[in-house]
Amino acid sequence: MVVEPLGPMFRRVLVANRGEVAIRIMRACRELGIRTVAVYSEADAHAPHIAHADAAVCIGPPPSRESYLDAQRILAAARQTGADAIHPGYGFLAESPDFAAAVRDASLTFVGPPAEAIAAMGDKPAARRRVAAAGVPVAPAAEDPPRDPAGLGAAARKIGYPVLIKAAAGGGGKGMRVVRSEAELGREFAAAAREALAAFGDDRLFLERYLERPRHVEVQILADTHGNAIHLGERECSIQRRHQKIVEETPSPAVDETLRERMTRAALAAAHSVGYENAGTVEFLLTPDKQFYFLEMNTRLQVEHPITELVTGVDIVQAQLRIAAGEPLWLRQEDIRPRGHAIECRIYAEDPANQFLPSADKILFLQEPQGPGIRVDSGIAPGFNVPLYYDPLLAKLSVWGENREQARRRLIEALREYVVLGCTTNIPFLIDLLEHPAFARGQTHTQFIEEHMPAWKPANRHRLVAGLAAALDVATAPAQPPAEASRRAAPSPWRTLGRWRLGE
Amino acid sequence: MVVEPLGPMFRRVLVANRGEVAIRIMRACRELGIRTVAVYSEADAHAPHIAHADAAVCIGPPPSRESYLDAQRILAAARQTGADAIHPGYGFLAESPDFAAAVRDASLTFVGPPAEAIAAMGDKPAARRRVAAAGVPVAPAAEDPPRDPAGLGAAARKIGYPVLIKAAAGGGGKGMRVVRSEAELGREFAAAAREALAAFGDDRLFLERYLERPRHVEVQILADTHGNAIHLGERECSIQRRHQKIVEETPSPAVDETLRERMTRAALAAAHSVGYENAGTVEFLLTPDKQFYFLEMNTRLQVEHPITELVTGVDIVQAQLRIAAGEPLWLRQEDIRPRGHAIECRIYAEDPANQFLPSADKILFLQEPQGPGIRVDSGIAPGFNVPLYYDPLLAKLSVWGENREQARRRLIEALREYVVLGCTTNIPFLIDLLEHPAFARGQTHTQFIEEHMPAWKPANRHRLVAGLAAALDVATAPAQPPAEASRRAAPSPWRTLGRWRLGE
Amino acid sequence: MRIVLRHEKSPFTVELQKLDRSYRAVVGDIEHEVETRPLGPATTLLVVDGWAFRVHVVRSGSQRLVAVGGEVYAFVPDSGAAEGRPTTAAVATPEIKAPMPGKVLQVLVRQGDRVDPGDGLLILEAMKMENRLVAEAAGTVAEVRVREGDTVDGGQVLLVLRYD
Amino acid sequence: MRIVLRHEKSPFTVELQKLDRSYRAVVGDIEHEVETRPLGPATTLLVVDGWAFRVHVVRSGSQRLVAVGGEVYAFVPDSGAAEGRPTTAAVATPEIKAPMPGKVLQVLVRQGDRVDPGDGLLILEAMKMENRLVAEAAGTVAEVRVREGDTVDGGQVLLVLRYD
Repeated sequence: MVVEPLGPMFRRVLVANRGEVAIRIMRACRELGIRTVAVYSEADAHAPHIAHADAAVCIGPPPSRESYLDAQRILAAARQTGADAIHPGYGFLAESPDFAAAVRDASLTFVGPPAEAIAAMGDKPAARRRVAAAGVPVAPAAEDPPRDPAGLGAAARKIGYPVLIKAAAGGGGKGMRVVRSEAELGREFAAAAREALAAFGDDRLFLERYLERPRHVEVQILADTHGNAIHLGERECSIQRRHQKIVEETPSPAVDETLRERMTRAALAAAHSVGYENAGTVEFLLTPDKQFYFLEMNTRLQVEHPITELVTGVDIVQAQLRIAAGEPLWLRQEDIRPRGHAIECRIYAEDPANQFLPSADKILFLQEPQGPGIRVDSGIAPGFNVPLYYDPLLAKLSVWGENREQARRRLIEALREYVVLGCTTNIPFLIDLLEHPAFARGQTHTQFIEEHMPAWKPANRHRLVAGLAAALDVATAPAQPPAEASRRAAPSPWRTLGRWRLGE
Repeated sequence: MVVEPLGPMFRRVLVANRGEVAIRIMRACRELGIRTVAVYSEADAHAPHIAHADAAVCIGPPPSRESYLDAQRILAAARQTGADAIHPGYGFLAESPDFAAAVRDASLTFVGPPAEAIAAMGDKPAARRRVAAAGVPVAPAAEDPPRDPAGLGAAARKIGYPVLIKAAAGGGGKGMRVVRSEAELGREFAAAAREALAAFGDDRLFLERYLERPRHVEVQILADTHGNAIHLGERECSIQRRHQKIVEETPSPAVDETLRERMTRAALAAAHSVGYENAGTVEFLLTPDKQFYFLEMNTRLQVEHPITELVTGVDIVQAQLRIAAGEPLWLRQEDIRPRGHAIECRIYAEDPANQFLPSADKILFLQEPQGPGIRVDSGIAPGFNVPLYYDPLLAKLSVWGENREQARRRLIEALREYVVLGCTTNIPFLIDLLEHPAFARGQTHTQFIEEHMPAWKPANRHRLVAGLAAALDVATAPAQPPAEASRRAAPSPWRTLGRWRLGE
Repeated sequence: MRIVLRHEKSPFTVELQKLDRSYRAVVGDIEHEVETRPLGPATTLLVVDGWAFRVHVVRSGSQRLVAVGGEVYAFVPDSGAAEGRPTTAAVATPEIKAPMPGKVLQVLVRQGDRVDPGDGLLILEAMKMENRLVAEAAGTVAEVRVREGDTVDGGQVLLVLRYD
Repeated sequence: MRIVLRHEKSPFTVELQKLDRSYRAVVGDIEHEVETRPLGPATTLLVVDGWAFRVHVVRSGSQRLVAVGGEVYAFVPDSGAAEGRPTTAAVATPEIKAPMPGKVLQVLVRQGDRVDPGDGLLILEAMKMENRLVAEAAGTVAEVRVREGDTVDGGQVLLVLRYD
């Protein structure tokens, strides 16, 4: 029996995050014999993640800008507790090149890629040109095309129809138009330019190939600090709502060995083009005719990393720590032999029957599923008041199965066992989504929810049983303690306010 | 994407068991779309397993003989609920050939091997001769050897020293002696014969090779009803106390590819010799010099099956159901590619600091570990009063790791996260066991606990922190509700009574 | 005892009667046998017509939050129809409709039979339960429109009664 | 406030003083800063000298069952030495011993220094905590037997005081 040497390792890691990912990183540290430091905002003074660390430091008031996004406070907490490395998790400061550089300048280790690689991938147009130069497919596009009909027509033909017209200065759909033939091109272009001018004071436009019903497929990369890199296969994350991933799986039902070979090679080339180190994810859009185009690279741990861990057996967070500590990659590409199928779904504090408005309430009762093939990464606990200030991700439920169908059925049964009372979640929506025949057949794409589940309402299959339970509760214990009696009646601020969510 | 056909499957399965294994079987049924029926004794009227089924039938008073061991009541429950198959779990009626036959005679399917195979392996001396005839190594032995010095000496020499002398009629250590050389043989044999006569009224003796510090290594078998059989590798279960397994792992640190090849071939031959079908386990003792000897075959689902599931990816309970439904084996031997390392430990309601006396109390607070690589199969819930009547197994904690050391560390951390208050458990003992250097080095054998952890007492490493917590609780809320005030002060019946445990 | 609750906008009315070891619960015009057994904090085993459900109930203000089978319901006691107080009696309709899609397991009456309030009319299997439809008032069976084994839609007329 | 508990056969005595946001707790002759924060039912974050522990406490009769780090303790309030009531004052011993094995982080006094009750003498790192040893009575430092960085055994004499 050989005990694997662990190499030079950190003594104490500060986890600059909250919720499930902070706990997941702390578990990885403990298993490697590393002590951990939690940071928390005043809104998280009773949050579960602080109880998983060996020390906890309050870094400011509830708004992220004054706490989890405040690099100086986080660095001060690291100095105060003697941490020698910082793991940023995902979201917050994870993709800030300034933060990564500040950590390095403070003589601490940033558990992630070099600041330069984060910066290179953070400038999206520059990253696009850079990976294209490295031979990675990018969707055909034209920046500020000629305005004369002949020049414009030629540019559009070169891109190929349908073409999407976007405002160069824009965002939020303003000035965006899909053009399916040259006959419409001139008129739509002129209308888009007028709309862009009105909205942004800038009428420059951008043409790119419009992809219909693409799949979102991404490749997980691991690169060490010695020039070695491998991939851990792909994940499909097509099930999204407003660019928010909801269900992820691996392998993708649409990717065969040949396509996998091409996509993973492209992903490694993209990572190499920016001198990437540590764990990262290269995202692509995949069309029904198996063309794929670079979308962006996420230069950090990905929310959906557990499904890759389930099929490959590689602990990605432990790998991040070992790579950051300077250990040469201990795995070769041929050691990675994915097995079976894994699916993750994200448990959000939101009301799927009511425009997915965030719900931020107290967890009155919690029972998480368990058993064969089931993994829960949870950031909540009974009694926890889910704060309004942060991403509404409560937990991730991931399952492994011998094949996709076993995994899908297991996930549905696990969701039926999942009980969260007090805070509304998307669990009933997820069950219906996973039971949808198109999902069962693997026919997934980024418009799946709009197409198959518009205006979802709960089926209320168990209304009779639930009503009987409520009636018996009223009948057997009608006396009502006044505590919290009026709390839930208060209007939700979410009808008028937006809320920041993790950008992925 | 191909959805695997599931073959002809049961409509409704009655699970003739309780606790974690009943819940585990019900999960497997649900994932296959099969409805389930729970049975329970009056002591289990509030037990968690009944809430995992679609219907539940009370089958009698608390004593097992009048409930879980009463075949007629179980068959009546199956008829009453329209079940078409019965899964016996482990323990109780799982290895009763009469029960298996009665299930078959009632035109129901027994999810397990044929009654004849159970009977053949249940008669231990006959099974020993039978597997020996099939070429499976058995420990050298002599039944009722000659009593004259020359004949006895020859018999002992043929077996090889050290020799164990046992009363043929015996049990419980009476008349058992270890003889290490021929000089002691005559005297010890005569003394053992006198002791046996006094104890059992029968002075016939039995000689067999005494194995020093053997490992317990067993092989998991899957055989279908069409003559196909495969193995799922070995498990090592050397960590035992009074023949009760406590920690199991796979692969065995002592088994290399050559030995695995020999042991698994022997296991398949043993199974074949009795026409075995369904899942089963062939147990061996393995000596430090890599000799192995047949111990017995367990003709049922094994408690420790989860670790095999974790490294092979095969769901053994789903496989049992599919095999029982007549499906030909869908896996070939070459499809079984174990990966990584898995360790299970059993969470018992017992006091390891007090002679491992069973504790049967109410679960006042429960928090089970979760996260990457962690699987909990639990049979308890908050508020559950652990009954006195049955095996004290509360739950099984199993972990998977990329290698043995990662699995071991993960298991220790998971045990540190495991909280059971109200009912004393062996969790602190398990942590110390897993942290023992001899365990870390894989130097395990069946006398491990007697040798390395005699008279274990808790180290009380956190006495200061726990005391501060208790003091603050007293200081901030000294008022004490009188409820349950005297319950724990009552003397435990276990100081005088024994308790039945699962025989493995 | 009559319990009137609201779930979202619609009422849920149960007539509860405590029997020896269980409850007789009439919802709509269907009678159920309900057994309830506490399993732990906020956790109850509910056995409805022989089928077991693990149900979790917590209170939040006057609300009862109920989780079952992956779904969550918020029921509020109806203040306009408090417990024990009779509400305006619903007019018994002569057409007995299937309250949900299902399969007719057994027809308990024939055309011309006399029925009294609470008499069983038909057993419908739906949602893995056997639902016993009962007469709400005394009368005669005017018409039986289904046969045993028929699959029926929710809302489909099964029988027609003529009330006295 | 003095809290006297028993764990198994041995007493556990804490002198608790509520400060602004935390407690000052003296156990044996070591002073700790303790912060407590409820996290949920039966779940508390206890921060002892800057180190965080997730602790679970439930009551069972007069017992406090406490789980921390995989261990479980049953503490019972000592009826002979109830809360708030002063017990027989322990005689202050001149030899200051290490209450557990650890490492000397800092020696706060030198030979000949005057000390008053509660004055810090030495900081010992043990069990991932910094433990501040304090004087129990007024006196003079007679002898310092350890240096910063020394590893010491439990029970080893660290300093000797001469009480007034």
